[in-house]
Amino acid sequence: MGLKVMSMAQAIERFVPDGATIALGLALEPLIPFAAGHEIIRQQRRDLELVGPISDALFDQLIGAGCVRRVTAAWVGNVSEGLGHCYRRACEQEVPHALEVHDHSNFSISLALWAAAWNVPSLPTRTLLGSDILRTNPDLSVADGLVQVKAVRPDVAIVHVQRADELGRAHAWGPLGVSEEAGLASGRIVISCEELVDASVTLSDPNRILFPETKVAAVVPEPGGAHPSPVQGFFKRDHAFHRDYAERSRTVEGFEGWLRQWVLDVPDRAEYLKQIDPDALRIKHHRPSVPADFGDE
Amino acid sequence: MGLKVMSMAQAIERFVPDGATIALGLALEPLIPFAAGHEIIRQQRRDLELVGPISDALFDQLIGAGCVRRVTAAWVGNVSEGLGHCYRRACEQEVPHALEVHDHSNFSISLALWAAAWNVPSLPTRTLLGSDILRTNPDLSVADGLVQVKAVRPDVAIVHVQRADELGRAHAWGPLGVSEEAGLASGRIVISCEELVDASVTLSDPNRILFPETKVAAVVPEPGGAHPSPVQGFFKRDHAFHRDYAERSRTVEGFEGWLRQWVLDVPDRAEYLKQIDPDALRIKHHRPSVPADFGDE
Amino acid sequence: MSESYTPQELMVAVAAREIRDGDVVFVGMRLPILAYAVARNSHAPEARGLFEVGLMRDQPASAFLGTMGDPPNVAGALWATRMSNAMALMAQGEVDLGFIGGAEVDRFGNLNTSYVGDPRRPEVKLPGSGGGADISILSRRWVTLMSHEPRRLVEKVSFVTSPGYGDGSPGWRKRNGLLGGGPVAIITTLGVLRFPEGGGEAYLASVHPGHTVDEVAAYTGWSLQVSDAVSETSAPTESELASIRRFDPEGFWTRS
Amino acid sequence: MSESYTPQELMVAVAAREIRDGDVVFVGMRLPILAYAVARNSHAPEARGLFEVGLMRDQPASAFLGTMGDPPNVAGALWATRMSNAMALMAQGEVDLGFIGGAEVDRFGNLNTSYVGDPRRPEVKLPGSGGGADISILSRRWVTLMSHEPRRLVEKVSFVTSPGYGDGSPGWRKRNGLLGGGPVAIITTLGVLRFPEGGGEAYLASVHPGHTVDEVAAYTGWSLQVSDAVSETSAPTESELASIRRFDPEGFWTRS
Repeated sequence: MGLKVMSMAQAIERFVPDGATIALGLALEPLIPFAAGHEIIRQQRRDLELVGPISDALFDQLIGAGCVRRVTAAWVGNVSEGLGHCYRRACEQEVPHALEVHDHSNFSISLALWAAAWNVPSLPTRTLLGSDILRTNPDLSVADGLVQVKAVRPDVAIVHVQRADELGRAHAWGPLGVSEEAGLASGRIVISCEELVDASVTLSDPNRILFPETKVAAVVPEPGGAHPSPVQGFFKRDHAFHRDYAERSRTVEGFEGWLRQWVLDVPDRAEYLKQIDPDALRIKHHRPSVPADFGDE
Repeated sequence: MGLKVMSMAQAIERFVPDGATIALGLALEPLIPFAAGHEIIRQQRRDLELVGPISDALFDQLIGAGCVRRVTAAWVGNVSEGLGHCYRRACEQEVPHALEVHDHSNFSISLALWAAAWNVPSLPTRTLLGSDILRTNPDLSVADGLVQVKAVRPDVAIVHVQRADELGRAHAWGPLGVSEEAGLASGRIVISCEELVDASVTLSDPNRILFPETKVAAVVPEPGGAHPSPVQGFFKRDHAFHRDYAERSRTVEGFEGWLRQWVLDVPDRAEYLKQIDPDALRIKHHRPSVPADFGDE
Repeated sequence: MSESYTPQELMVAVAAREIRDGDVVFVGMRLPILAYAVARNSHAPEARGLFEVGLMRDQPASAFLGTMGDPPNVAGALWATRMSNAMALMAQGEVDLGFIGGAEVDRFGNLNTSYVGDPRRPEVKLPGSGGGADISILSRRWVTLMSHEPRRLVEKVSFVTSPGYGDGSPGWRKRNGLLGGGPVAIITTLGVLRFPEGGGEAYLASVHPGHTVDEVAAYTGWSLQVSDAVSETSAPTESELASIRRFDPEGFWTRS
Repeated sequence: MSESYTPQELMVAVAAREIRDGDVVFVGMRLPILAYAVARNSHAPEARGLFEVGLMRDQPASAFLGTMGDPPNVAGALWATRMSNAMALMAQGEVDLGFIGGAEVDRFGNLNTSYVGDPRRPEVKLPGSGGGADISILSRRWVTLMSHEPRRLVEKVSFVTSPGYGDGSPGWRKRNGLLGGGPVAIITTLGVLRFPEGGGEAYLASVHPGHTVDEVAAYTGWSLQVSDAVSETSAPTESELASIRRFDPEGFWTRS
């Protein structure tokens, strides 16, 4: 009991080895596990394959820090600001080193994960017909007028949620993007959460439990662990932070300074949060859902 | 506004024509829309194709009443009692008339509906390899060591839920079976609900909304509309009722008597419920889910 | 035969013993629901139950279940989801053990729950696969429970709904692309049949108390192989019986 | 040119007019989020917005959105779900109109958001498709918004991320299996380009106030066809502007 609860440093140490394929940023703009990504950078992981639809700036940061061998994604940049400068440098100049890109669309990356979840080699779709993405991604092919999307099986999915219990039952709400199929497709799941709650909270609503607990390897209590991305009920998105990152990451030197300030010179998320004003971002207007009655007798 | 709210008689009249393909019983044992099925029988619909995984006794009743041309399902019977006697008579003796059966497994019927939801001709799977189901169902074929499950597109899905608002936002909880893919796969959705609630209830928890409202054509307030199947938070399953049905439906005469008592001689669900003791089945011990905070500012 | 328990109670106890601690068990209807509850309360406290309706549980439901979708099975569940998600776990090989009911089984463990006779005009139309075919093909190992009658344990099933070891030839499952390992036991009202490692033909492994090998053979529709080490099935323990009666207080499944 | 609105505000107003009442609109990032809000508050009160993050809305969000996943877009949503469910509706032809941003577009409406130059060693690596390719292939009709520069409106895009009318030959989309009808408008900072019924080559349909046909042609990277009926784009109305400024109070999208 409770053996799944650990620090982010422990979770990354144990479940994200060099060379791993990791899925993250799975709800698209919200709930991006930035704290996990920063710990991966601090632990100097190398040769990772990143899998996700749209990671906002997190993929860009991992690429700039030299952790990444391949990106399998639909979009890499900075959602409110545009281009990902580290991603550009890696693809255009091999800085800090060359990067392999497996381009997807949002729909096709979802299907690649569903294929893995259902343990079939590929799934068919009509999307991507006529797109040059078919030319560059070896995981896509055309047969009988349909695109076949090859299964993508991450070693681990890293997911930030609003609340979880110590046995890994996670409640997330708001739009879910590809979180569910990515969790099912992955060998293991690492959860970070705003609140570690009693099982009586999670089990009160089994429909909101995102993953089977048998897949969840680690639960990391990490309040603010998704900053600067939004967390419904907890934090607004920090648009200014994204703008600052976009400006500073235009140059290698600027990015390195940013990385020192926010990642390398910070031991953990608690220290990171001391550099921002979480209260300015905290959501103060509450909108509790009307309960569902799971009464049984 | 509110134009979707109607009686069951109106909903069946408008959205279930003769010859329609209808999906129902989609959460497996719970939330089976018996009231809708009985109204279909009263309106003497003919040549229907029934689609669903396991319908408990509802499919058996529709078959016995002569409404059905084809069954596309994984299982037809009486979950706690075993065989479906009307189903047997139709298949073995063409009583009341011949029935076409497209056999599926639970997994393959789900995939057939996902194929329709995603608008692809078929989806691949490893299940059913080695099963004679492949021999009898023309919608299944084998290629490259995988089974291809052809899309099944119902004209209408009929779904009973705990609560819905007048614009068709439905909240259902408990296990969902194939409800979601069946709703997405269908041209239209007819909702029946224990409670018609204000939109402030449904929109307080958009994650629990089962379907896009654009697919929902009708909302029928029908308390007790799933009896004798269970409804989490509202009603227990009526095991004795299932046993009684199993016994009486062993013969054509017995079934006809049952049908008169519970369907043909009853104008609507309200009258039906007067023949049972709903309070004995009502769930009295409440287990409200802990709210999720959808706060945004 | 002891009067202190019914054949169904013995079957449940035997089925429960097939569940190993830590197993993810795909729990079928009827007796397996009770078997899961018994195992979870004794030797397999870390087992998880997966239900095709779309549920995962640790603790057995606190009240009687007529079906796996009954409200007590949902309250306190670890996951309430869609059927396809439960099937996804099984398709990945994450289900250690499945239970399937059957109307007919043959010597190679093939189950029929669809048609007796010609499917185009069957003598008996059975309800169909449900999740049975999925479990038989995708779970790592599986067990079936059946009343021991010659019309049920037959030389050759007329329709293979849920494949066991096919024609019994070595490697039949792998050759045909079936993911899981196949059946490991047929638990009947008279005894327990098992299969050799790697599959093949069923043999009688144990006979229930009060019955004999000859009697079991006489009620089997094929020439039954008998293990040299055939034994008597261990009777349900006091604690197994207490557990069974707690979860089926009216004897709905075990005394009717 | 009037000083009373910015080019972005005009583009938002024009984009909003593309939304018909009752449309299901696949709403992209940035200006289209505002366009949806404006349309919903004026001529299209029955429109529905579908967001690939996994949301459906009727009312626009009550506060500024930096992204479609921002909390105000979730509060009061009609559906919070998975991306693949939103895509399912589009794959069924249930999305009437989609919006796509682009870095480069060519005369046949093909969009590039992936690579400028050789993909193996690009001059510029753009962020990629996101949902753009999906929208371009699956929605019934779509619109793109772009800054009008010769480097963006190019003779031929170096990479087709989101296909328009391909090589421009009649029936190209249908022949290649593309489900939706294709692009209907390119809304730029200088004017509005439209396509003939059934697709083909873009032509200049209207020029924004303060600009001329010659100017638009000069800023276009191909020899631009001009409609005989080319007109001046209607300026944003007071009410459109009020709406825009209500949903982008700081001018994050429309004044920077």
